[in-house]
Amino acid sequence: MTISPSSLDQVVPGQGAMAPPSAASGRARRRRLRFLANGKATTGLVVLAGYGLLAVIGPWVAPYDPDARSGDVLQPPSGRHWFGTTHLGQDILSQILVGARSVMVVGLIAGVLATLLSILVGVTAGYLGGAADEGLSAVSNVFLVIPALPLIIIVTSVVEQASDLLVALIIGCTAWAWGARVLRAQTLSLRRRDYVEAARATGERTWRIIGFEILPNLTAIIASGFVGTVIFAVMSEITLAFIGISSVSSWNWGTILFWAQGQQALAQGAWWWFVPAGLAIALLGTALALINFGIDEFVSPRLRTSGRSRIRTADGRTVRMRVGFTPVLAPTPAVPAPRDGATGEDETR
Amino acid sequence: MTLSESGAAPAGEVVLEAVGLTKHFPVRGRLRDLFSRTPAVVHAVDDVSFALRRGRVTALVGESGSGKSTVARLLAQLHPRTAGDIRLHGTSTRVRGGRRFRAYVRRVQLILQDPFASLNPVHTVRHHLTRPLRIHGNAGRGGEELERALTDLLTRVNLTPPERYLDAFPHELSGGQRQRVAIARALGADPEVLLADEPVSMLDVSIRLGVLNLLQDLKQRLDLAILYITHDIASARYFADETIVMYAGRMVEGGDSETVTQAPAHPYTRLLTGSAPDPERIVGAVGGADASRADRGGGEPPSLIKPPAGCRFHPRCPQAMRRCATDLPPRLTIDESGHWAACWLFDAATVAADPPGSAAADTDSTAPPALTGRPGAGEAR
Amino acid sequence: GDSPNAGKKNGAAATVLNIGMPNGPQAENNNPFLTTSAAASLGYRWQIYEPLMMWNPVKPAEAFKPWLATKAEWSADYTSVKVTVRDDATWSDGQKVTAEDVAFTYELVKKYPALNDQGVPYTGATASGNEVTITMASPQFVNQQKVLWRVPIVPKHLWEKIGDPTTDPVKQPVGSGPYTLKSFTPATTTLTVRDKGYWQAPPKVKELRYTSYTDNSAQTTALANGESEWSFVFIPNYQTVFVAKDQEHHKVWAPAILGIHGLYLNTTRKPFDDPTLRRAMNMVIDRADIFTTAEAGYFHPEVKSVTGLPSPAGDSFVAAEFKGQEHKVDVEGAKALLTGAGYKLDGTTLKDRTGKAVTIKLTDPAGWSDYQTSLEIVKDGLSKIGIAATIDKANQDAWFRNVEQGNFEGTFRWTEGGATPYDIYRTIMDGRQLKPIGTASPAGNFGRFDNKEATAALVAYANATDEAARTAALNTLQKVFVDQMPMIPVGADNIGGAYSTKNWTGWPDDANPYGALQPTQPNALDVVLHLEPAGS
Amino acid sequence: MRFLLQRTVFYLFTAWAAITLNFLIPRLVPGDPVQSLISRNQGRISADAIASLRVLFGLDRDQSLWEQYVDYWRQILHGDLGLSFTFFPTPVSTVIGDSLPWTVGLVGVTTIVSFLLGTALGVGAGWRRGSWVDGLLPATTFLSSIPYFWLGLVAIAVFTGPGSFFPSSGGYEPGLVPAFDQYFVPSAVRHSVLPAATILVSSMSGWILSMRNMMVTVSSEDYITVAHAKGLSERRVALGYAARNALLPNVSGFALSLGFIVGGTLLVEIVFSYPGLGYQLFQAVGYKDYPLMQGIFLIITISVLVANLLADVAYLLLDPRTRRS
Amino acid sequence: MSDPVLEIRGLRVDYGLGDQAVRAVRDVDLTLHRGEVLGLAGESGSGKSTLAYGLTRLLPPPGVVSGGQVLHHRVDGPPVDVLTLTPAQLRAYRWAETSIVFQGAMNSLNPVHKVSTQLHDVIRAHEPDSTRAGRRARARDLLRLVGISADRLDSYPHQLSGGMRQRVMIAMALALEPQVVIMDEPTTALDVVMQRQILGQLAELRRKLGFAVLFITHDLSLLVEFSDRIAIMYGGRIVEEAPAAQLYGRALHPYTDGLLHSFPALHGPRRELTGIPGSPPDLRAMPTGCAFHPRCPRAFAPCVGELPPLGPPADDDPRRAVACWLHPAGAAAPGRPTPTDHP
Ligand SMILES: Nc1ncnc2c1ncn2[C@@H]1O[C@H](COP(=O)(O)OP(=O)(O)OP(=O)(O)O)[C@@H](O)[C@H]1O
Ligand SMILES: Nc1ncnc2c1ncn2[C@@H]1O[C@H](COP(=O)(O)OP(=O)(O)OP(=O)(O)O)[C@@H](O)[C@H]1O
Ligand SMILES: [Mg+2]
Ligand SMILES: [Mg+2]
Ligand code: NI
Repeated sequence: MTISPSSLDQVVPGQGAMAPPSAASGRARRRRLRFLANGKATTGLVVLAGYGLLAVIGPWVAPYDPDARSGDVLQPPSGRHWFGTTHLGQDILSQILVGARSVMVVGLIAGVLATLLSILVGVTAGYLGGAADEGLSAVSNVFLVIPALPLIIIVTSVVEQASDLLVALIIGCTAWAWGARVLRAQTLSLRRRDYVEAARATGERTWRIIGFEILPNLTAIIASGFVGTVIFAVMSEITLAFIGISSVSSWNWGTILFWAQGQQALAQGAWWWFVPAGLAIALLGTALALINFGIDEFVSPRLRTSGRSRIRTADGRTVRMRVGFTPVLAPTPAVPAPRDGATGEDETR
Repeated sequence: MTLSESGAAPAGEVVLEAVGLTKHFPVRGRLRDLFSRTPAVVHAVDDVSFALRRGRVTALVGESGSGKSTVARLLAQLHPRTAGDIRLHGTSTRVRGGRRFRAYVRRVQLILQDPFASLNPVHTVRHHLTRPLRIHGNAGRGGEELERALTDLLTRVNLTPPERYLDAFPHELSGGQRQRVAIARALGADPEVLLADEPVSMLDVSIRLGVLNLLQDLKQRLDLAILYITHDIASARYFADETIVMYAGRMVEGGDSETVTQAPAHPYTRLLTGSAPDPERIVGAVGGADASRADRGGGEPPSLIKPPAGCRFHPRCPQAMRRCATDLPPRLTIDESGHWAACWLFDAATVAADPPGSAAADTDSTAPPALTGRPGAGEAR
Repeated sequence: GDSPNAGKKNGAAATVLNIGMPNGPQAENNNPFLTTSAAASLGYRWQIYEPLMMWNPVKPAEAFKPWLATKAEWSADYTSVKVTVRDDATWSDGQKVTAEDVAFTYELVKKYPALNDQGVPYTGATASGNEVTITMASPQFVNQQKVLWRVPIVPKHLWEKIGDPTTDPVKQPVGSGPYTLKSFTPATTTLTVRDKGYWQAPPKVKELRYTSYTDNSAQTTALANGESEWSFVFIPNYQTVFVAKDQEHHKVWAPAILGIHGLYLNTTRKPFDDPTLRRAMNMVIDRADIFTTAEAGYFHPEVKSVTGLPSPAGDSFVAAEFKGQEHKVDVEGAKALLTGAGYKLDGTTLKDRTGKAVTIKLTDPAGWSDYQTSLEIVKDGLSKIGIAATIDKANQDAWFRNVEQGNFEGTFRWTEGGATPYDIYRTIMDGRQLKPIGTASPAGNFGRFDNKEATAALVAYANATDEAARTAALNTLQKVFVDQMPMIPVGADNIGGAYSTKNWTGWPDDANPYGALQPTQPNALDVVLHLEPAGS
Repeated sequence: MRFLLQRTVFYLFTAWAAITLNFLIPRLVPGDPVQSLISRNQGRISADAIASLRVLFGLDRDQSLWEQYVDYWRQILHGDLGLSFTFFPTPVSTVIGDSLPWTVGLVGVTTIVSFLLGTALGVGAGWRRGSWVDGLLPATTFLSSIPYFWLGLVAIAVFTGPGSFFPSSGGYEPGLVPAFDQYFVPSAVRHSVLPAATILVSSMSGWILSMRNMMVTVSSEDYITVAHAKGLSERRVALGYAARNALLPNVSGFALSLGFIVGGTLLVEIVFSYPGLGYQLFQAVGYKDYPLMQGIFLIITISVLVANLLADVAYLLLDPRTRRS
Repeated sequence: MSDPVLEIRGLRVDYGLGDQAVRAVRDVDLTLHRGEVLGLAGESGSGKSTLAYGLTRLLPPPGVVSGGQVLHHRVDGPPVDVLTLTPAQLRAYRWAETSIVFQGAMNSLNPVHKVSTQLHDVIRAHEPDSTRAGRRARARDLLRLVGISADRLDSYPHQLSGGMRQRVMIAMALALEPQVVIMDEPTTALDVVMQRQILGQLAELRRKLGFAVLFITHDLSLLVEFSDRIAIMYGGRIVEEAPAAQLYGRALHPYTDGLLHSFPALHGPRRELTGIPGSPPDLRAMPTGCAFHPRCPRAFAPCVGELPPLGPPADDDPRRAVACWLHPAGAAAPGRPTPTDHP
């Protein structure tokens, strides 16, 4: 047993330390909470929660009806209209607030759907192997090959009235292939793991093996896949609205940008029309990416920043934790005359 | 803790039997293999036959990659076999999944080789032990009975107090503890046969002894049939009733443990016993390691994709005869106790026709330069 | 060096005119008959190929100006026209333009329906001497410009060798116009002026550069920073975005033509089958607001006349009884009208005679932002008389299908345009196009307006042989339109453009509206011929 | 080799399925190219013209879906992609040929640069965790979360304008003819700077992140510790050992992204009016230009598949372990 | 006894910092003499590997060396303290003076580089002016030294068997003829035949080249056979140290004694195996006094309260050392005042 377990595909919680079993439950709890100790993840979660809140209460807190026209045409941000107004005098803040729901709904539904599909296809293919694998891999390859955005454009144009839900479904149905591929590869490597074999030898049923032995070990990949799909879905929805394709009647941030672009807001100098929606999207994306960091570092012990990477030693030096050059903390005493044999220093610490 | 003498245990009823068991793994060929007729395979296990009896421990020893684990997995029906038969109480079984597979694994349980890999890192000990109990209907009714069954299992493998371990995750356990959880899991199914694949290879000697004592105890109390796979021949001597030696996918020698380890017949077994570290040998010798003791390894293990014809050991065998290179030696009985070896040396006619060692490889050219040979260390005893 | 780009400096003033269109990358195709060709899409086909006569859509009632033909004489029933081909024109390869060429061109269009992009039912064209007689299956009074102004005349000696003129990209176009093709790239087409042989005084512009920008905003940016000197594109807030960038030189001129945009109402849906309700709705829709807010104050010139005819193009057609009658927003009047007709305004909700609240679903494709804005304004207006409108941002294909099949309540859409108001009224009221709901009527009457009088008047107008009959028919049409309001007119199509006088002057404008200012119209040739270097 | 054969069959099957889908999907869409043409020219194409256009596009022939499918395959096998509707009668191959070089030039170069730069930064960030390069990560994540088009539009608003070095649109200066000369090349380069920067900024962080994670993972491998133990120079350990191995998983991602180059970065091309394939695809979808759509889909399909194959081969070459029999 | 080549004094190695730290190696003193094989054995998790990594400063985070000295005595020149070297000095020191063979050869060799590349790398790093041809010749010699034919130079690690890989690692460890070779369980994954083959070669090479070996394993029988001296670790400390034969003949520390009674012997009469009762100590919450006392069959009062120092037992061979109150050192005796605490 060496102390650095190593294999590329090992994304499972660490092993190596033989901690006292008595602390087991406490450690497990800590392990769960560790996710929150990660600053990046917490930031991401807080921001995401903010967006979630907006999605729920946005329409109520919006100061104006986002459609309502007013006399303040194309006004820069002011006390009355924090984010300014459109060429019709609509309040942009209200549009952003009201639009959050659609964005969140589409993002989450598409994310969930795509994740489920990718698990279904990828894990099944990877676990079953053989003809089923070849078939399912081919299907996901085909979906991978078809350019997603044009496909979404085409499919949304088939239906007359694309609701948020439908857009989410379409995005979800087209965005799973990559995840399925990754999951398949990972499942393939998990499938021959000894603990899966052991579960089989215990007599577990196939679905239980997939659901309880393999899936939990794919959490990191699934979670980051989910986050990735949500970002993709949000971007797709916004893009569809921006290029004027989707027939979603409700407000979303893409719609705002569509109007801004149609009215050439930037050329008109109406930066306030563009900037809030863009920043809202970027912030949402960043929040999701930060959560992604957190998940990675949470599940993969190697990515975890182990405490501080710089440490201050007793004599005031700063040393860095790094592979290959273990830091020496205590000041080394002056070199005593070399002696043969061992001495019995019996300090207790 | 004592490891009792066990050589005298009566031969029980045959529970599980391997007959001509063969496993070939297909391998990805190279460019040139495309044009050859036969697809390349690893001859992991060829024509292996033995029986596991109630209340007896059978040890399987041999070099790395000789197919020991594969035999265990075949017996547990984790791999489909290429040829041969597995008989449970005399009836041939071939199950791939489903109800019949579960019925089979209830009776035959496998402990996998690597205790660090065979427990799912995301599950607690409780989960690992509850599953076999539930699957095989030993969980009883209600939470209380289950709890009792769990406590019982842990107590049986000496993980006490049980509540300290029930909710631990595998990474919170030491190697020995993990191994014992794996054993407890196998016992949860209440099997008749235990296939234990190198259950102690990674542990230090004291922990190792604890695990072996546990198995010994189970064998005696529950009348289990145990297959004990190991590299540690000395432990096979102490722990197993019967020992089988494998080399390059084939069985080369078998018999009573004490006989096989103390009077090895097959040249490979002699090499093996001769190579095993033995402190008794040097005690009293002029301190330090004696390089001249290093036994000749006789080159590299053979390729299992293109195994040598005849006896698979012949390219390394110091006593090889011409026949060894062409004819596969059958099991040749050595004495009435059931000791046998698959080696032409024990065929009187062959030895008469062709003196042993006449076809042996030129050891000096294959052996590393710095070594001097000490052939057949085992013979001396 | 010998590179094609050698010596090419952008902005070498007074020799080059930069024309832009927001049409995306082009493929090399100079076939003047194909709407899909780069030549048509960017409009340079008219700089190479010329029509027989020049017509001014800004003043549609004006006489045609002779061009390749010196004279055109229609038969009384407008089923044939005899044109006299000018004898001093030559093709750019030096050959003379003859009546044979003209007859060949019309025969070509007749022979290949795919080339007949105006859909005129030609029956033949025969040349004799310098005269050509073109015959048509039906009276073409309303389509005169399609026959004389819209057909590019091509040289017979080259085109008779073309195997399939419907798929030939005509890589080396030879026409009678003042320019020849110099180079083509997907983004830019360059034409240079012919060195000799043009039948008029050659244009001052030595080189025309047609650049195709990918979209409106790119085109607008190019206009604003002077990269483009002439284009036709919708510029929101054009004062700020374009004109203000160079107050002195940047100009926009957007004259109306006889083609309008407005709110079609489905006259089969209750309660919109009631003309009173439709008239009341008309009274509350603020056309001026739509003009300034949705159309940036220029793009779809406001239709002021109650008859739906734009000004000034349609002025001469307005019936005496409606002369000077302009649309005004009149909420109180509308309320009175409705109350008088049995409607009840219940607080903020209008109830029809059966007591049902009047609501309307307005629909237009999501991407058409000016229409969408217009709908917002319509919605606002309707709410003033208690009609709750919802706006549906439809998918474009679905919208097309639904409008043609009559599956809508209200929608903003255009009418066809032409030389007379006939096309406008035909699109709105033609009983011949009346199809049941669910069956497509691509050519018009989307609102399923069923009025015998109007249909009869349309037939009479197209087939009349004298001016009096036409006037009578047109007056009937206007009266039916005003009474029934099957569609609420809002703005007219414009045939103008944005341009810069920095390097070139002489553009048509209100003071001198000698032609349309769209680079893709045949008038573009006339415009280029009018241009003078600035400051000269 | 059986492996290669198997892969080939697999790829052929995928190609068949994808091409068939490419054929089917556009046909499921309501509306037709004529209508789209009319809507593009609101009111300026008369209803009478519809008939002529239908004849022109050959839509008047009544063919069953199956006949069309057979025709389609016949055409593909003859290397004929048909005639584009939007640019009728220009062959689809010409349209693609006109725009492909632009996309490959812009997106190809930026993809490669983005990969190289991102990987280099990722190596730095992963090797020295907690250093300034590592600190860059949240910032790059933020940049990559901004929609392409928004970044592009803002870039246009901020950086272009009269007298600016950066042109706001197009692939080269109007009036120039594509040629390798001292007028055209600098112009093309100048026009590509902003779009390229946009793509670079938004795509690089992906590479940084994955490379960093791989570096961190690989850094704890035993052979890295051994490399340190051997006293190799920092550079050699970081590049020859850690980065070399960490690169492997990224290679297939890179190969795949090369395949997606052809699809272009649609929105960047739209925003910058860049004459590339992505823009054409967008137009084709909008105008129901089936032949062009199918043609572009075909090119994308083939290039993704080829890239996939390349990824397999590259892996085979770079990772000796997969070369094993 | 010959000169010391590596002197470890009071080495302390922790995982983590502050209260969370696991003190895996505690005040270890150990001396490796020129040319000897020093075996290190002990319980799983007693800190053997940590010691090996710590003294070469190769411990990955969160490992830190929290104190002590590792003195390396050069053949010429003054001793250096490895713990004070700068990274650059450390790089130059490593491999040239001390090389390491780890347990998993598969993981120790970079899978994507050829064996030759990896051999060349190490030579070039320390001898920048060596020529290509020179390096190649040296690499050939090295492989031949460990009994691998030179045509395997251009193989990738995965093309070699486990035993060959392990021998390649040994060849690489000897490439610069270092004074000290540290081996952490180099043969655990191999079968006994292969193990003997490799150790035989190693012994031969040591005789030729004269390097010293720190050999870590838990296979006691192997250790007894192969090493000159043996040190036994328990709970992060060395508890006993003695010449191999003496240790095997008579263990002083009860833990060592337990170990020796835990492994079965292949040859000779069957004997009783007694094992060690109880379970390993928790490094975060070590028992007071002698860490072994809760499991010790012979524990008595002082064992609970005070840590026994490691030293030559008063009543025995001075070459031995043991930390047990049963065998008090010459100077030390139970009841000695408590020593000073670390800050
Ligand atoms: N799934 C598999 N596919 C291909 N080859 C395999 C597979 N499993 C085992 N082998 C090969 O079969 C041979 C026997 O392997 P096995 O694991 O049974 O050996 P072993 O005797 O258990 O070795 P060890 O003592 O090292 O555990 C080896 O050459 C191995 O590479
Ligand atoms: N990253 C870590 N964090 C905390 N504790 C650790 C870590 N790595 C190792 N340890 C602990 O340090 C102690 C010493 O480990 P080490 O690997 O040195 O033991 P060892 O003597 O080599 O054991 P083995 O014989 O099993 O290899 C162990 O108890 C282990 O639990
Ligand atoms: Mg095994
Ligand atoms: Mg260790
Ligand atoms: Ni319009």
